[in-house]
Amino acid sequence: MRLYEYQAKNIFREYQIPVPEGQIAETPEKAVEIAKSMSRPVAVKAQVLVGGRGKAGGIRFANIPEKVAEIASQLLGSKIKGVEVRKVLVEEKLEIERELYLGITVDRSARKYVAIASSRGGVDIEEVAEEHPEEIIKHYIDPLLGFHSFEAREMVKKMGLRGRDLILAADILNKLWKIVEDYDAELVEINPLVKTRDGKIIAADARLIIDDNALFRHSEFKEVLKSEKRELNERELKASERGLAYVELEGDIGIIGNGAGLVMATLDMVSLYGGKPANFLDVGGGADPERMEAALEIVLSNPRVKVVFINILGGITRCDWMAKGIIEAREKIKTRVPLVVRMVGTLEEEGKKILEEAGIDVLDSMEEAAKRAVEISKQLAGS
Amino acid sequence: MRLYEYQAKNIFREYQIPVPEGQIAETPEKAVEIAKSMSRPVAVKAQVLVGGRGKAGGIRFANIPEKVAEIASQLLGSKIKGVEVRKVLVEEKLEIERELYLGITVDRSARKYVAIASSRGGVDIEEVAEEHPEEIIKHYIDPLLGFHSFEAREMVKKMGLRGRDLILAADILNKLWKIVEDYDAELVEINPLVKTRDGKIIAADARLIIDDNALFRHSEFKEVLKSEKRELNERELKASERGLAYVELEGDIGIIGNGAGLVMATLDMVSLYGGKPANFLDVGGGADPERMEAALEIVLSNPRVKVVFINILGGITRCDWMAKGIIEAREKIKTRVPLVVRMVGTLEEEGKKILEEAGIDVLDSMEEAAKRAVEISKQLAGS
Amino acid sequence: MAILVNNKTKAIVQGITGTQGSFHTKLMLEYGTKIVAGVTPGKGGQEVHGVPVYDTVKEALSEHDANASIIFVPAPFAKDAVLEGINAGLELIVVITEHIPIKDTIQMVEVAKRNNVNIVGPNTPGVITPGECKLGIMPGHIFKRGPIGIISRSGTLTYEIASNLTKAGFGQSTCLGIGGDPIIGINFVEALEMFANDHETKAVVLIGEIGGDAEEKAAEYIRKEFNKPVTAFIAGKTAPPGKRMGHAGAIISGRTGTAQSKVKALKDAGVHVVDRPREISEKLKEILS
Amino acid sequence: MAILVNNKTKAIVQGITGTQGSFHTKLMLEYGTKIVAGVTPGKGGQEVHGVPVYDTVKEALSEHDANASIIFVPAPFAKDAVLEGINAGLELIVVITEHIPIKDTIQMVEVAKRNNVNIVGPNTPGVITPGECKLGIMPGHIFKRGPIGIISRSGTLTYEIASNLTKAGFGQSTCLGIGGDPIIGINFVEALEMFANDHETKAVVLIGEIGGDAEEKAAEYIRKEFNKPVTAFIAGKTAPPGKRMGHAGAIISGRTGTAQSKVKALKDAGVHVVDRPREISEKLKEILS
Repeated sequence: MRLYEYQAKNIFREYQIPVPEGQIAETPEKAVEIAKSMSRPVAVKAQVLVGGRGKAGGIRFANIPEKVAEIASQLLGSKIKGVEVRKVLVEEKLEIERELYLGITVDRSARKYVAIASSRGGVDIEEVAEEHPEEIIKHYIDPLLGFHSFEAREMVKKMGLRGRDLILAADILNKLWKIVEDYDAELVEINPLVKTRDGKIIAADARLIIDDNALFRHSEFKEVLKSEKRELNERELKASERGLAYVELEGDIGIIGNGAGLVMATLDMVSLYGGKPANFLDVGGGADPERMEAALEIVLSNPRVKVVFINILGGITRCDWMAKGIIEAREKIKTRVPLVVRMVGTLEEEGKKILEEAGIDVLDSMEEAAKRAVEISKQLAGS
Repeated sequence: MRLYEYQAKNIFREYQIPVPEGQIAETPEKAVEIAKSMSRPVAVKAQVLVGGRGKAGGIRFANIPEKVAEIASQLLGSKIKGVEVRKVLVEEKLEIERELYLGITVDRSARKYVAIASSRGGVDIEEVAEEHPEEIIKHYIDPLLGFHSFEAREMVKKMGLRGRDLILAADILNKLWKIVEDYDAELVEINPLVKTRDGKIIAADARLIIDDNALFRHSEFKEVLKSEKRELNERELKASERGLAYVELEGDIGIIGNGAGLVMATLDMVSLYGGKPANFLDVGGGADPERMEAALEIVLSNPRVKVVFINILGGITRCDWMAKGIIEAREKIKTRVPLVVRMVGTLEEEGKKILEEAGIDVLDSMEEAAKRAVEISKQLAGS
Repeated sequence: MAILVNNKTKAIVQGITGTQGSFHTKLMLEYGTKIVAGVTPGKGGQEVHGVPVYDTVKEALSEHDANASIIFVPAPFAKDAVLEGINAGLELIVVITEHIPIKDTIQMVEVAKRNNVNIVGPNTPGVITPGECKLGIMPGHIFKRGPIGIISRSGTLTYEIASNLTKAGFGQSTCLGIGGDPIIGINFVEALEMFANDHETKAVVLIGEIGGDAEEKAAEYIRKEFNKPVTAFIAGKTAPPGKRMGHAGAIISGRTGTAQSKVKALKDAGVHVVDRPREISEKLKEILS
Repeated sequence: MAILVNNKTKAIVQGITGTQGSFHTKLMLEYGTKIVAGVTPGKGGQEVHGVPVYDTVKEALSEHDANASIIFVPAPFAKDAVLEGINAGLELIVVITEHIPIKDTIQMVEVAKRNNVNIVGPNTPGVITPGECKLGIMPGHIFKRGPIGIISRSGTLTYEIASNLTKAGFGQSTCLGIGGDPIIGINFVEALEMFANDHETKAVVLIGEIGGDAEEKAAEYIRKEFNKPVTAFIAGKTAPPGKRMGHAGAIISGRTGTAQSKVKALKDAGVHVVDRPREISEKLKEILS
């Protein structure tokens, strides 16, 4: 679960990590009010969960409250990289002397958390890693011992900080680790960490991703989750409620399968044969008829979908149950959207029989089935 | 810092460790009110920080509220093992089927925390350890890995618990470890952990000692500390404010020294020569004149003190400063209590000179000085 | 030969009394896997499909000889179950459980490493050496014994490919699902090392997917040290960046972890990367003939 | 010979810019101890009594050769300082700091053990090998080189006894304050083992106090394995039970940890336990003549 900048900064405040003074606004009026109460130049920052927000015009500055009104009106309701801006963060504008980078994330190969520091902040850290690898300081965190203050100091020292700056930045890096531990974060990042002209060290931005699998021990995020759900479309919301992994795409061929790898491969086959998938939907292992029914309902409620390709490989999953779910959903929705089903594995014969009795053709090969689905979508597009 | 039973139980509640329903009362009226609101037989338990409270009559039972009034009146204001009872805990009386023991403390030799479980609860666990060592289940906790649920289950299994009891008791043991970690506990103990006739597992008693040295990271105990200070006498309070280690004893020879071991040895020498120390007071390493002055004031404000024996071994501590402190305190208090000073080490000559000019004899040997102090105390007692 | 499991493997099932644990215990027993005991705290004394249940792993091992475990316990308790298995001295632990918090996995994988215990998973279908031992949830009948080693991050996609191979006459030495999570026990490189030392295995099929750099690391290892032929399929070529595709692992962020990057790295290492799953058996025919 | 420190010991001072750190650096230098660098985060580049100060231990060791450290940093940061010293590869760390939380000490002592690093303390006056190296806060002039090893849980009481010994003509090989806290690094038994292997040491003086069972454990070890004569003094015979006497360690609870129990255990092990500190040198005269 990704948190918005302002949510992450609220958590930073709990840990006494210095962040700019500021508040969140959902209307231009509120934005102006905040700016007035601060009576100094401010930054107005669109709250969206996409990278490169700055370059896309999502961060703008204002010296007078009138300008804040103008910027907030423009940002609120606009789209940044396709995502609607519903909130802006109005913050004091920092007088920047230096921009640094601090972050902690998971390194899959090392199977450890890794702390990363760089004296080149304020730019894409992956670019720095490619172009100036010597400017990236990494420290793999011992899974049993954790991250220690002295390790933070060693890293910050390597960034070239000294004196008070060293103490302050190391302290912040330490606190990032506490946040990772306390909140099960997958990523926590400050880019840039700003040294201001008056000598303060402040987290100008804040990125925080919480491990979805750990949310069961973080009831404090219930509200955030709810607000996140408000941003889903109808189909995504329904999938999320039913616990189905559903991602909507731009094409016209609905895809349902069991198992993430198989569904991804199904999308790939469809693309390979020149088709465009409308979605990714994984019913998961050992699904029952109701699950398949819900999956088909969700996919079919997408008006762009011209044909649905269902790819079932029965292992734990029973083909007969999947077939039942398909029939029931079709009867309920009374759809005329053609279905292409590929079904092999556990209770394959029973499943095929159910589908064939209902007039649905079943194929054995996923490649053939993909080809068929693409053909149908093209015919329908041409008609 | 030892917590009262009711304070420990409040912490247990935070961790969802089942404790009996109950509330704290400082007056018999409040006790009756609580009992009435529970409308069932209750236990009235004196809140004192001494062991063996039950045998000393500090835990009593009542079936009707009138009886509660009687018991509470008797307990409140009474002394148990010399300690005044200021609060009673009025709790539901448990229907006991079985009494167990669970605790976690520090094992000095192993240099680890140790979890302890026993199927013989409700009695002195040290007695069980001596008489039925086979009934004591110990597990040393790995300092880096911590204590795991499966280890709690293995211990509880060895206690002979099965089924739901095993799950419930292991869960409680686990939570005790969380309390140790979260609150820097030196000891947390449930004795007895009760299995009730209706199958619940409940912490009937609760003991919790917090590591004094870790209080800097537990601001939540500030209030408890304040209330603890209210129970100190005037001299103990002053010593605590000045950061002096002071323990009041029953004798008439005041003792001041620098270093815990040296002061203890000083007490021992005084006792060896037949004297009775009035206190233990350690001014600590590198004390300044003000500290010595405060120490002497505290010791002299004890009306029982007939003579004061000051034993200074100058290492980091400067003898001249100690001498100055002694002189200043004596002038301020205008005491006639005789002082016996033993002073050797850093700036010994300067210190001796200051004291001798003020008419105070200084000795070189702590044994001789102890003997002298005892002689004076005996003369004064005889006079 | 084969790797990890064989007819000497004696396993316990942790979480045996749950729906999944009980169901798959039955299927594993039917396959011929030696399941000697089950563990579910608080359920000691019961039986599941004739397998005795104990409260703790230690207790189970005091009554039965076992060297492996398969774990079905729910995610919040999975780390503890793994640590219990390690502590009791098991050599191999297969973690079927999905949705385990990453912090827990990092810790349990580290403790396993320090104790020389092999972890398969989490979020894995398990491992099977056809005809000898199935320690997992894969449908047993699609596998046949033979010279092909399979290593996969996926579940059903593996069945797809294994089933194709079996139909095409290519049996398997061992088929290992390494798990779909970002942090896992045995990874591609370690599995390749095992197959390198397994004389029975003549060729390896590697089934990868987007996210992370496990395939790139595998490519590096293959280029430098691995001498048997490798065929690979990478799923997720058409997945849009920044979206999670079911698996916790199947997410692409930025320019790293794309299917393109993985395919290129593998091809550069001499791996036969195919576009369609069914082409794997065709490629193997070329290679092994 | 001697134990732990000698003229080859090169030490850094962690927390060198604080009042205590700076003061004792001066005294140690005056004694002749080789203090090669100091560390205080954020104060790198300064000098204290001519000793260069660095921000981290690693940095100090990259510029100077050192094998030991003495720690004066405040209690909340002491664990971190010790771990930094261990991580940087030091062999001996003397922790002067008092009031370190027990949880921190347990962890730092464990990490030290796993890395074969000797910890002296916490809450110790340190260790001195007269004429060669003083890594501590004890007054140097009261010590003289000779055949007596001293091991003590106390500070000033040790000076008392050492000073008596010196005056009576008994010099010391090494005097080690093991620290007054309940959890410490090197304990009595481990210090006795070191003295057992030190040819210079002809007899050992053991200074104990109430609380814990370190003296009882020492007695057991002496009875079984230690062949040099031991003289002991135990402080706290008249301390009332359940009261803390200054040291975190000096508390008696229940029937364990009393002076009586310790005296008995030591006497049973053949140790000469005296009632008065000054009797130690008298006893040594008997023994060593």
